[in-house]
Amino acid sequence: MRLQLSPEMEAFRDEMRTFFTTQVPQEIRDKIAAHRHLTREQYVQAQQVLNAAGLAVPHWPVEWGGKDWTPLQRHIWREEMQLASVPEPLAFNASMIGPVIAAFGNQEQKERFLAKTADLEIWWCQGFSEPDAGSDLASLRTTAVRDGADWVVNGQKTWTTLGQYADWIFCLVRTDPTAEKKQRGISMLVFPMDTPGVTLRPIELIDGGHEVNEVFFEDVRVPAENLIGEENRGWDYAKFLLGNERVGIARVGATKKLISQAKEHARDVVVGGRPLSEDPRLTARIAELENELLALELTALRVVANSADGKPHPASSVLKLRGSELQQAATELLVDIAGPLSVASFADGGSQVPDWARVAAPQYLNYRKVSIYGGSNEVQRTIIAGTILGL
Amino acid sequence: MRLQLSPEMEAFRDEMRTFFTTQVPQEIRDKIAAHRHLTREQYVQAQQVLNAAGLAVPHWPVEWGGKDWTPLQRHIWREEMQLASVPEPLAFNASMIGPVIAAFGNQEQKERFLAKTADLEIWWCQGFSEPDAGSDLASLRTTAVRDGADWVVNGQKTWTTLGQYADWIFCLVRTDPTAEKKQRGISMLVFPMDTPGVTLRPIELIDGGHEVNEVFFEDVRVPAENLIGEENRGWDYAKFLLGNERVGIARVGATKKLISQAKEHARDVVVGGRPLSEDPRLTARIAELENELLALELTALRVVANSADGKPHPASSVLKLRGSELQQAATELLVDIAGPLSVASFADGGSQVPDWARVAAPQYLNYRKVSIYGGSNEVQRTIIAGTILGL
Amino acid sequence: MDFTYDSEQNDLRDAVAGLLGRAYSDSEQRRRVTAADPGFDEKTWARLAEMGVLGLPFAEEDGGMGAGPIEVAVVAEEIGRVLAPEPFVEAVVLAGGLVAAVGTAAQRAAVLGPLAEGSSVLAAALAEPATRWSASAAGVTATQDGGTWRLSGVKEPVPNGARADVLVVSAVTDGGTALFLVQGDAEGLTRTGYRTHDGGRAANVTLDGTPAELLGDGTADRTADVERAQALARIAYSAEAVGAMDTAITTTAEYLKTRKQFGVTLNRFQALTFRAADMYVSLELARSTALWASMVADAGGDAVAAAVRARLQTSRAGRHVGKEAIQLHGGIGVTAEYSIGHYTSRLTAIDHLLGDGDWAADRLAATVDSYPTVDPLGAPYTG
Amino acid sequence: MDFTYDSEQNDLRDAVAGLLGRAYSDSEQRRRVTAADPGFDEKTWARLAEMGVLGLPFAEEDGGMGAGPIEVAVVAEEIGRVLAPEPFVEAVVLAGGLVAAVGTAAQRAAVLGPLAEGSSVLAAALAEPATRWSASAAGVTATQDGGTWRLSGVKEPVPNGARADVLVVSAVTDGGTALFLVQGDAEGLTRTGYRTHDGGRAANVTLDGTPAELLGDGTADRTADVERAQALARIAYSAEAVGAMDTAITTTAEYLKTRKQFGVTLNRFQALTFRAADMYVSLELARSTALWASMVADAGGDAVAAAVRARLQTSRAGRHVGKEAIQLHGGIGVTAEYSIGHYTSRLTAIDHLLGDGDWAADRLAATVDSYPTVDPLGAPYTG
Repeated sequence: MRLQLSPEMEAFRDEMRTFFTTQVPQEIRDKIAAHRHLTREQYVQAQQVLNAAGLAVPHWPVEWGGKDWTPLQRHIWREEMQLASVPEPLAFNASMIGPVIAAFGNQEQKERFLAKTADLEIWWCQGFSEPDAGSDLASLRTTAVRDGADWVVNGQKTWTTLGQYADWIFCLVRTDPTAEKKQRGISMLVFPMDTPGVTLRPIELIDGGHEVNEVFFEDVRVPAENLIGEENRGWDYAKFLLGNERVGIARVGATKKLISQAKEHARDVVVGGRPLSEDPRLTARIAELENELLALELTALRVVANSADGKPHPASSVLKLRGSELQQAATELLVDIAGPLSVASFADGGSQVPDWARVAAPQYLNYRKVSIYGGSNEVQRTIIAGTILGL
Repeated sequence: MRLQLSPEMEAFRDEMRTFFTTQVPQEIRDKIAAHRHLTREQYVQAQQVLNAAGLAVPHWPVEWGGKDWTPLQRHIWREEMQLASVPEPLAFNASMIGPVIAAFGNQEQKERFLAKTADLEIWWCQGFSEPDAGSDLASLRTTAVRDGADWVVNGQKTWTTLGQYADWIFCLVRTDPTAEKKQRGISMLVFPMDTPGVTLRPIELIDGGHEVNEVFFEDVRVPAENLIGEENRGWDYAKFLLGNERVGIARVGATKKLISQAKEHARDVVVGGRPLSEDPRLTARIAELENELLALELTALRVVANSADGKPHPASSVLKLRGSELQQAATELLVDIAGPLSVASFADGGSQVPDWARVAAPQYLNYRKVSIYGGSNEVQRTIIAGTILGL
Repeated sequence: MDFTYDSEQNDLRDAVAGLLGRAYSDSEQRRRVTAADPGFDEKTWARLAEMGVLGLPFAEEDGGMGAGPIEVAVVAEEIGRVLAPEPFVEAVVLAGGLVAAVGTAAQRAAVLGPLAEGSSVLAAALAEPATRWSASAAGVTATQDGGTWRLSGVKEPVPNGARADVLVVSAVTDGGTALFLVQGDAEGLTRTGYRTHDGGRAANVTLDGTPAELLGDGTADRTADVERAQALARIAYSAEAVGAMDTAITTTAEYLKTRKQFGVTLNRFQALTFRAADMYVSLELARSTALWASMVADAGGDAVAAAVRARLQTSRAGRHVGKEAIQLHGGIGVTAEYSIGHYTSRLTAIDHLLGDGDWAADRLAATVDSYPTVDPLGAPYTG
Repeated sequence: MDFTYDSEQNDLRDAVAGLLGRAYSDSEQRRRVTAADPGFDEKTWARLAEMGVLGLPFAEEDGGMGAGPIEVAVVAEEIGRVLAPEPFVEAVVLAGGLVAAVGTAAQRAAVLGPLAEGSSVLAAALAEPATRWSASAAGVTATQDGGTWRLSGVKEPVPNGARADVLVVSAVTDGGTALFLVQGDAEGLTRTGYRTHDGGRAANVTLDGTPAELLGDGTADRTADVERAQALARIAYSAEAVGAMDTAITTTAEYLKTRKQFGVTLNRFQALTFRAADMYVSLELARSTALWASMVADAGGDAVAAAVRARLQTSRAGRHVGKEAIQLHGGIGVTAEYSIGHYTSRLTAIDHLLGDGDWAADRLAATVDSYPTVDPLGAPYTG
């Protein structure tokens, strides 16, 4: 057992910290820190800055731009990125379809997609969930029927995040309705969002934002070469994809940032002549939250240290479960510090309510999603009870 | 809607308060207040004082000593009893077998048992639970086979509270193993604990106390006239019995007493020169607990007001569930106020640790039972989800 | 001691439930109404006026119905049940309550009459950017220039402050905190309105030498009057929260019964149904406390103290129910197109407008050592 | 940064686990041992001495093994796993730790040697009836009479105070808090022992002009030394709590898999298995924090600060796991004849002996506004 980072890792952390805080445009980092939405251009700009320095897809195979880092290095990279309010490389590109193509795609697909995927020249979106297939993903109904050199896709996807910005979609489709196990008979297809028959409907979220969409497919013709990997093995690829980079889901750095912002703002809110930052109830609440977060970070480091083989540690579910709870607790803390000012959500010029207090409640409401998406906390408890406790 | 008690009810409350605080021996009430166990004699003495004044079984039929009180009067009677640290009439007599015999027994049984049951001349214990039939009571295995003028009972019961003091036991036994619905085929028998073939084994609880027992039956011969009500209808009587007086289970008065004691003791514990009673964290914790208890008391009053027809209100499960949680929270509060002194559980002479601090931890551990017995909190949630929410 | 409504109260509830149920029978109607200013439906407001609801708590000689806190709670609960955006608590209970408590007979007639008739919307401008749930003013000062009072300073956030025809503004005078009436078209008055996250409206109200009419006689400190009016509004908000929680739980239970996952409906998953049961427990305890607080106010007991207790219970319950309702729904729960998220949003707004749970708990904590036990049927609650 | 034990640490764990596993393979053995004074098994104590465990953290020249806080945590976790009643943390880590930190070379050799050999049991007499988790003495005073120090006052509760051969007593001198060695047979020493709820022993230790030997040179204030020794004991207790929680969860999961109700095993009830999952989450987060705290102490970082964080996490986790373990068992969980309740009892005792979760949270709260974020791999934790 050893607490300290090795000198090499210390140096690596400083290198990351310096890069993120000096090379990524301040304007973009400020917007992230202010919990405002980036424009498409800003996402692309930020990722291309990272990619130019080889920091967009370090976990990819070296020949496609990867870094062959240790899990600890990947952890440090991610945490420093979050602490510096640097937007993370688009997950659909960097963590999802990229690794899948690199692992299961053919050479032609790798050459066609990977470089552009790393550089966000192609913006990918995800076509997995369906209205009647949420946590129960394998019961998806969207079909792809072979017709000559094409697949013909019909059906509907939902919760497609930032689909309005996407160039391409990677999609789970049912290619063998007769397979007796519903996980079998699913394939993964990729195609441009402007293919005839693809229509997109925005879904407004409770905070008024437009993050997710429904995507409808009506006789969408997809060339056969856009099948990723083998026919009817899409479920395996989806599992690979979802299990990939499970460690990042704790989002410790991002929550740390939220708590440090809460401390700052608490100094500016005066109640009965005393800043909220001196209120014993609030400081105790922050202390408990901070300690829970410390425990989570240490658990993430343990998982990292024990997952050198690349396989996701079973305790990853602990990281997702607790990580989402702590993100939500931090956003709730911010709303409570804002207090009555938190109702001024959509104030603009002419309001004296500070920006952080305006976004607090919409963010709190929006963050209810983090315990639902990417495997709900109920799914995580099922995994822990089943695979770890054997219940 | 009207908040105040009517003048009659105000007078009734004063009457109860005066009686309980002046007529029940101080020594007995002090022992209850100190959370120490009463002797058998003290239980009997206290109940006979109540019974002499007609306050032991007010909810029984008038001809057998009942009072024909409104639910609100019964509520006031019980709360005042708890606030005054008066031991409640033995539940097995007053709330369980007594009402069953009064409702379903024959005239001979009523004359034989009811007066002595009210006066605790007969001390009853309960033979319901079995090692393999806890929450799933209906799967009990103890059998009674008819042999001439007798029933012959074989099997085992457990969690028999204060069985070591009991003269008689009321028992659920399986009299028709062939009944296709397991709830059918169960009958209720009563017999003396000194009947040949009855043996009792004490179960030590985690606080070192002896409250419950296992009871074994080996060819115990019970005269046929000791069958209560009809053969194979015992399950209905058990449901009647368990549903009886559901309101009392909130134990609001008892928890109020615990919290008021916690406030007293907090004044005597000095931390860093300041009494704990001035510590903002502790006062906030007490305030939250007290408000939860207020909400529970008001809910109990609502249930009382709406259950004039005598049927248990579905919200009774809320009272049991929350009531047990608040009793446990109050005992935990006392342990935390005792702090390091709470380890001195079995100190005697020669210790400077006050008595309340010695009993705090054993009581806290013992009170884990209140969310388990009398229908566990899981059973209560099942009832709420099913009968109230229709889930 | 009686927790049941009398027939008049039941009739009132049925009438209001009928009206609001028609106006907001599905959440799309509410979305349409809240999408455009003033954030509520003027027609529904007028119908509430016809029904007498907007004058409910005011004396008949002031143009009101002479009803009390219990009737107010009946209406507020129905408002919460369908998330009706009409500002009943804000305009009638709080702003109107201030005028009823402090105004002269002439002022009460002049202001409460039109309010009750629906021809004039009132808003209470008490909050200031730099204070928090305070009953006394600090950032707005009143000075007398000749015969007229003039106010300067900033009030924000002021619920429905931009729409209001008349503002009831608290300001600092030599005597302490006084209350003033400010006309919506007064000179030197700048109002910048905006949407709140729950679909309502609030505003920055900037006063710059704005002429105002002193409410009531003299400039004795009105902090206690404001405190009591806020308390009555807290009690009404508690009832509104109970109505909202009730629907949130019913909606969630209904969803669990119909939504299928893994081939079965969600109510087959015990972990979910148990959590729904815990939501029901929170609701019932909050309901009891909210009902009780309205009875305390009605009986002339210490409404301020009872309101703090109701606030604490409904705040804790509102957070519990609001979070769980979304979680048990899953993804659809965070969309604006489905109703449940709006309930969580409204519960969150109510929680922060007049003092949240921690605020209430701290108030109770300050006095907890001064009495042995709480008796809901005794002093100070029964007066 | 490495969270894995090296081979020596693994060997130590296996050896201790083997010894204690044999001694307490079922909870009846533990019940028998704790039923009679001194509340632990002298034979097992002797075997721990043979194994070197009782001298683990002490310098070799003082008769110890020269190991560190990580090895101490390894042993403490195994103690917790089977609830071994031997007072390793109390006698070795705390009492022995005080002697190792403050004692002269001669005193260290004289006291720690016999402790390590198992021939002398130490107890730390720090607690006083009127103080709470304090590092400084208040109720026991030391006065010099001729060449010898004499102590007067009361220490309670003193873990294993009646059995101890030598007591390490904190007392007030002109210089502040000093530490003294008191022999068990000293004149004017009255010890009244009793059972604690977790099966251990504690005592009232009354000193009346009792001769004592000053620990270390001079009477400079030793509060900081006591604080640090208590911190190391808190870290060890955190490891002991982790071991206890681990067994409690394993036992509970096993019970859910085998206990039948309504015709099926309890692990078919999702509401129960989800709660078991939450217990596991609490355990793993506490484990990480406890491991980290031992690494901080080992690396020469701020052990006092790290101990507070470990205490908070293990206290919250211990209560959660202790309560749920009993509830998920049902009735059998509250009996002394079954193991699980004893785990809850021990977790409760650990929680209150050296500062509970609220105590730790208040300490953290006092400084929370003085830094932006916590870096577990940075100052002050890496020294």
